[in-house]
Amino acid sequence: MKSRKLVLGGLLAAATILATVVVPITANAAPTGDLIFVRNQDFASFNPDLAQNDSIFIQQQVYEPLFMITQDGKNVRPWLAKTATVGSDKVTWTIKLRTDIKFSDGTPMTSADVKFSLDKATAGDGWGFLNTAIDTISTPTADVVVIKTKFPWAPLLSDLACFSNSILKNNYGGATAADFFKSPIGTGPFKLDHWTPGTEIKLVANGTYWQPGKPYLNSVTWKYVVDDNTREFMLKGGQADINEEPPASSIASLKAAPGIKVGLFPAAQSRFLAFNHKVPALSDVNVRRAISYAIDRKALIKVVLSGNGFASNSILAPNVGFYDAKTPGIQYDMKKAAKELAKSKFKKGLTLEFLASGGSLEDTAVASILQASLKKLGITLVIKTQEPSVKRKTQKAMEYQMTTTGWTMDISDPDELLTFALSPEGGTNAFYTNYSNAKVIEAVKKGQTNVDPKVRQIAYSFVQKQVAEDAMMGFLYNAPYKYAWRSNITGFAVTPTYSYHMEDVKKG
Amino acid sequence: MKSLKTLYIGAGILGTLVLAAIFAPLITSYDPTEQDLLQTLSGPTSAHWLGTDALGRDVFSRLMYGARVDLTIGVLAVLLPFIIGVSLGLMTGWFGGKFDSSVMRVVDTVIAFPFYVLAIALVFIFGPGVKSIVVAITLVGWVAYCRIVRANVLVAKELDYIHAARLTGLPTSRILRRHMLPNVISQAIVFSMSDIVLSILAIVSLGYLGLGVPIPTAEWGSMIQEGQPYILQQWWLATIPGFMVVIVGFALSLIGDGLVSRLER
Amino acid sequence: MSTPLISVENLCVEIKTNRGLLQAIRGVSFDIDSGDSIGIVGESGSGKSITLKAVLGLLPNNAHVSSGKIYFAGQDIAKLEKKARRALLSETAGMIFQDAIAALNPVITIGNQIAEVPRYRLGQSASQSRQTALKLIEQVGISDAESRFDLYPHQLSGGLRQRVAIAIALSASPKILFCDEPTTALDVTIQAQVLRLLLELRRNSGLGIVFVTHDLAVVNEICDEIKVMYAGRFVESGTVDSTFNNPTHPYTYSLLKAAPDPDASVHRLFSISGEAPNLSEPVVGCPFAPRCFAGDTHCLTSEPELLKIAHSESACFKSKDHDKWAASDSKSGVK
Amino acid sequence: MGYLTYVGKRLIQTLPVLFGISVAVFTIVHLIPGDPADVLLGQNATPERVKLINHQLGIDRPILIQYINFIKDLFQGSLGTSFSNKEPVTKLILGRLPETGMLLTGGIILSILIALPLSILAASKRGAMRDQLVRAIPIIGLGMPQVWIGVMLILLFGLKFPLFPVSGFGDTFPEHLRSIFLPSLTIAILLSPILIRSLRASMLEILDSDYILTARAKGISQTRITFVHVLRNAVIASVTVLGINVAYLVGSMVIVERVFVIPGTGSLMIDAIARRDYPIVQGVTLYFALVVVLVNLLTDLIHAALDPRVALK
Repeated sequence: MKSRKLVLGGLLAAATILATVVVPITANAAPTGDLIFVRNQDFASFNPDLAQNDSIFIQQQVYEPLFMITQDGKNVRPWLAKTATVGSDKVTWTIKLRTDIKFSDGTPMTSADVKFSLDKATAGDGWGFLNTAIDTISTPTADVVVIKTKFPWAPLLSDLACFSNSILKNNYGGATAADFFKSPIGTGPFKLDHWTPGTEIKLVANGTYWQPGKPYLNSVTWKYVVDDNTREFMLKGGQADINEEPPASSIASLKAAPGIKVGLFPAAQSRFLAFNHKVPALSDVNVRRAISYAIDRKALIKVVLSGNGFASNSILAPNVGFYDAKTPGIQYDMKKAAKELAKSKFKKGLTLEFLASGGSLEDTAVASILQASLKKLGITLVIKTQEPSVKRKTQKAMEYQMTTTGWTMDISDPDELLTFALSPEGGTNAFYTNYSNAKVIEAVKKGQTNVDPKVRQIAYSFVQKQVAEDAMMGFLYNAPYKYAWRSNITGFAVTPTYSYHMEDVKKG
Repeated sequence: MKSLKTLYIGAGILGTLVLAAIFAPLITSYDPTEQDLLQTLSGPTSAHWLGTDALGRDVFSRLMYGARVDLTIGVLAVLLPFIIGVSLGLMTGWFGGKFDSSVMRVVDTVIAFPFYVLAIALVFIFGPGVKSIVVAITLVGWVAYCRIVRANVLVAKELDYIHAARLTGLPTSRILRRHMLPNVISQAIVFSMSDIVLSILAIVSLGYLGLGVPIPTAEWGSMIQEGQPYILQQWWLATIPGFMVVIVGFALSLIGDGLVSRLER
Repeated sequence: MSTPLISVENLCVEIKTNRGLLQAIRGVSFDIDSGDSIGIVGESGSGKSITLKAVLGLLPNNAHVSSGKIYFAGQDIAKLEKKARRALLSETAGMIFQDAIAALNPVITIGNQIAEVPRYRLGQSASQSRQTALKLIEQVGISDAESRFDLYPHQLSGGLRQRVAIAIALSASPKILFCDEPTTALDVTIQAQVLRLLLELRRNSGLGIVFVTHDLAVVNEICDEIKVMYAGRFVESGTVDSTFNNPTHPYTYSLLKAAPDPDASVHRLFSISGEAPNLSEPVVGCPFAPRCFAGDTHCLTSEPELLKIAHSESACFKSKDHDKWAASDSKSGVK
Repeated sequence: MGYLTYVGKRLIQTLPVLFGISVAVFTIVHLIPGDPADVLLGQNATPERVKLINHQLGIDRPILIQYINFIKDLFQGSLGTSFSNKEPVTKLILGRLPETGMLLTGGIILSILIALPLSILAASKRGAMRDQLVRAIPIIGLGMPQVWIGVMLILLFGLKFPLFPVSGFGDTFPEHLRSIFLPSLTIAILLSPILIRSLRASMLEILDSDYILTARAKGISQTRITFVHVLRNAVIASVTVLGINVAYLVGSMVIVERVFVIPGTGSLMIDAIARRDYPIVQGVTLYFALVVVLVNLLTDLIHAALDPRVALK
């Protein structure tokens, strides 16, 4: 018992020292330079509860959470909070806050703001599920918050590091929710300047930011530019500084282009080939394994990612906490595929249907490559295309046989995906595959409620091995986050859970 | 004599395309959907005359087989609207009154309705593919013909030869068919020629929305759509199918002009 | 006699049609001076209106003057390019057409169309050209000029439209007016008014008139000289009185007989059998021979020249016994 | 009949059209599959969370009630608020009018500037080499995909000879003009062939008519004949053709908007359809309908103004 506390304490102690180091001793240079981001997503809202990729990055420059994910994406470090200690009952967490934090309107952040934000997040329809374990939040003093969980809950700190648990002003600073989200007040390095839906959103430096000397930039503007070619022109023409998600096919030429730097950041993101286990043929593990063996992942990576990515061997991406590199993920091997098929009841003349989303290069590639290789096994693959939203609905209604799906981790803790994808609590019938394996579900539960990392690693390694062997889904590949920027930009980095810190970026 | 020449040149070009489409298996040894993943995005080589696309499929054979889909869609998506539009145009122009104004209100509604929303609804009902594209274009396409023919009928109605035909007591249907139609149909024919090209291009915009012809069918519209991401490096992937559409457009415009001058003579 | 304003010598015109090259005019000559009034008569297709267009350079793209001379103020302008010839002639010659509604621009007011030449060619100011136009409107006998100025062609009657066309032709104060069957499309009463207008213009301002028609009665009323045209050539030319009373060419004679004579009581109307020859094949012999009552084998082999006979000219081998034709008719009971 | 009464009558006539469209788009949008909540929740969408959000958005109520509320809001001049960014739809549409308006007018003006001289050139000598060229070259514009044309223009005039901005709409009016030139040119390359074909055909017809003979007999200058006599009549027939195509264009400018990053109503609609953002789809559809009706009305008014023979009945 004691040893566990020591270990956790040690971890946090190290983190605190790290936090102090983080504060750079640079002169209080005034922020300079206006940075232009171009991306193919349009900002939607400052409401953390329903935020998706289109809005998360921008919210993270305005609001900040108590803890922050580390650059390697494996764990968290204190941010607005100084320390967090869990009591012997393993359910009472005492969190001490930094006292030098101010909101962008100059008012100091206190425990009341933290309680309001976390209670609101837990009640949210969108991301509220992350805080299901939280029971009560109390604020004994202005700089201390005590969280009681319903049962021992290891991923708490990772959950608190999620953008959905960012700290806003207590009861929206007196305004209504709608008005607050039109002109948000956070503790982040930037604050809202103006927003033109469908065109751009501009943030300017927050003068009262608690990290002295930061942000280095005067303003950051995100422009909504759907056409890949146009984004490239804007980057090369100097009308943009950073290009988010250039197409994989242009990476090679961008690397060669003068004055342009390319960043391929490791991503806690994976793509899967989902099987619907309700379909008789796909309920047979040998058929699933045969199909998984028949996926030519190298060719897929070449066509879809122009070589920028690697075949995945586990349901977890490499840079997620408790990822086990030794997981025996099935790789491309037609001989083994034939052997597996031979063991199944469906030797010859099997017909399966692949559901593709219209206009998606990935689906076109997966469908065509799979169709060709399954033909060699005597399996005919029929391709059915649907408009993207229609395809998602068909997939969720489990009216598909095989289709592509994927996941991006929002927190460093694997529990978010494993619960969603494997346990009945996730409410998705195991990622809409109808797969269920009692031992796996039990292991997920164990990993969730045990604070000791060693115990969690054993549980999660078992989960990964079993799911791979059961070929619940065909693991396709892990692709990096792709960014290209002009060479006078420094300090830009993206974490595996798809977030970045604009306060560290400089425009030379 | 002049118009005959243009008609023959146009028909010649279109004829070669149709023949190439029909005899595609003889012209190219590749199956349009056969992939060669070692040879993706290669430029024109001796093996692949026009190179290969992102999935290593032979571009030349996809062009030939694509012609089948596009020419059928182009013709089908124009034939029905032409017939519906011209007959409605004739009747609304000739009878006028309540019938005319109600049809015109329907015309305004159809023109004003965004094509994309209609297309999605149809794709949901019929499922993606050639059928729903043709139906979507038909539901919208007849409107242009109706307006063109109606405008001509309104003008022609006042001319003497129509008054004369009326006096002879001929049944209206005969007057419309024998006297009115040949004189008002020329602009509709000219428009139908460019309309065929517009129908083929509609597939490209539907592809943009994920409603195009389903993969992996070879079809010019989807080839343009699939070629777009590579427009900077492998520019020919999107350009060559576009060029084929231009050739079809050029041939059809020659035929259109030839027909019109034959009709007016 | 001073040289005539316009004199045409041996004019030939070819037209490219999809049935080959058509010899529409095969050597036509005539002179016209201010004050003169010539009628050109013939069946449709004889080339009479093409002659006018050829002289004024208004031939369509597929037709051109193949040979012959057109003297204007003593200088041959036949070889001049159409546009240049038009610019030269437009100061002295105007033209009016049969279908007035088609000859007027439907989207411009009649006042502006009349004022167009004074304003844009004679350089008059807007108000000056408006006054000129108003005066011209009155001159061609259209009442209430001020309110009619801003009307459009489709708002006027046939007769008024023809008067506007005349006003337009007069706007350049020409000395000669070429008329291409201007009254054919009008009913008789309106026709008489327009003809009276032309006569007044000739009398008051010495306007020369070249009047193309198939209606002999109109020529009789308005012209001094007459030229009968058949198959692209003049077959008879002379004063109206002599030709009407004493035709020297069988075609003219038949035309006069065919013209309905209101006061004579006639049981059956005489009509000339057969039709005009197709001018795309070369002409052998006298073109009128197949339909001629006085012709013989000689007429079939060579084409007669236009020669003086009595006090007019005629292109017929049998023209010298023209006075016997009337007698043989009375014998055969046909008047 | 005076202009005002005619315009009034026509506008009243459009009410049933707008009503018909509102019913049509409302039913279609609610019938096609794909939940807005599913899009809002993204990868976290579980069936029961989708139900919660649908309830929050009020789209789980029967369609008829939703339609009645929609009409009630409409009469108060509001088209509802967007599901995704909670902005009032009217503000979103109005925000994009300057861009769409300028792009459309730019496209029309450029296509007229291209079509007029070329068709005059072609009609001046029927069948000549220039006539063939003028008829053949624009077909390339009709055939080639808009994206290709747009990208080529950017490469040529945006990067190689940086005369025009590569993207965006700029802030000041002169910047607007510079930035909409290339996209308008792309639209014109698609629109002008249709205009040329119609203008050339009517010009050839007019050149054969008698009133051109009269004009020539008058000896007035060739330019005046071409512009006053030939063109004024030729334009009449082409106005209707232009009208039909402009109405079609309003809805289909999305590709040009995307390539040149001009936030127009076209891309607003396409984004909304993909996100199943019902209020925006309905609002923009009604906006399209209104624009198309106004364009048709304007075409008829111009047609009547140009051609005195046509009475406004």
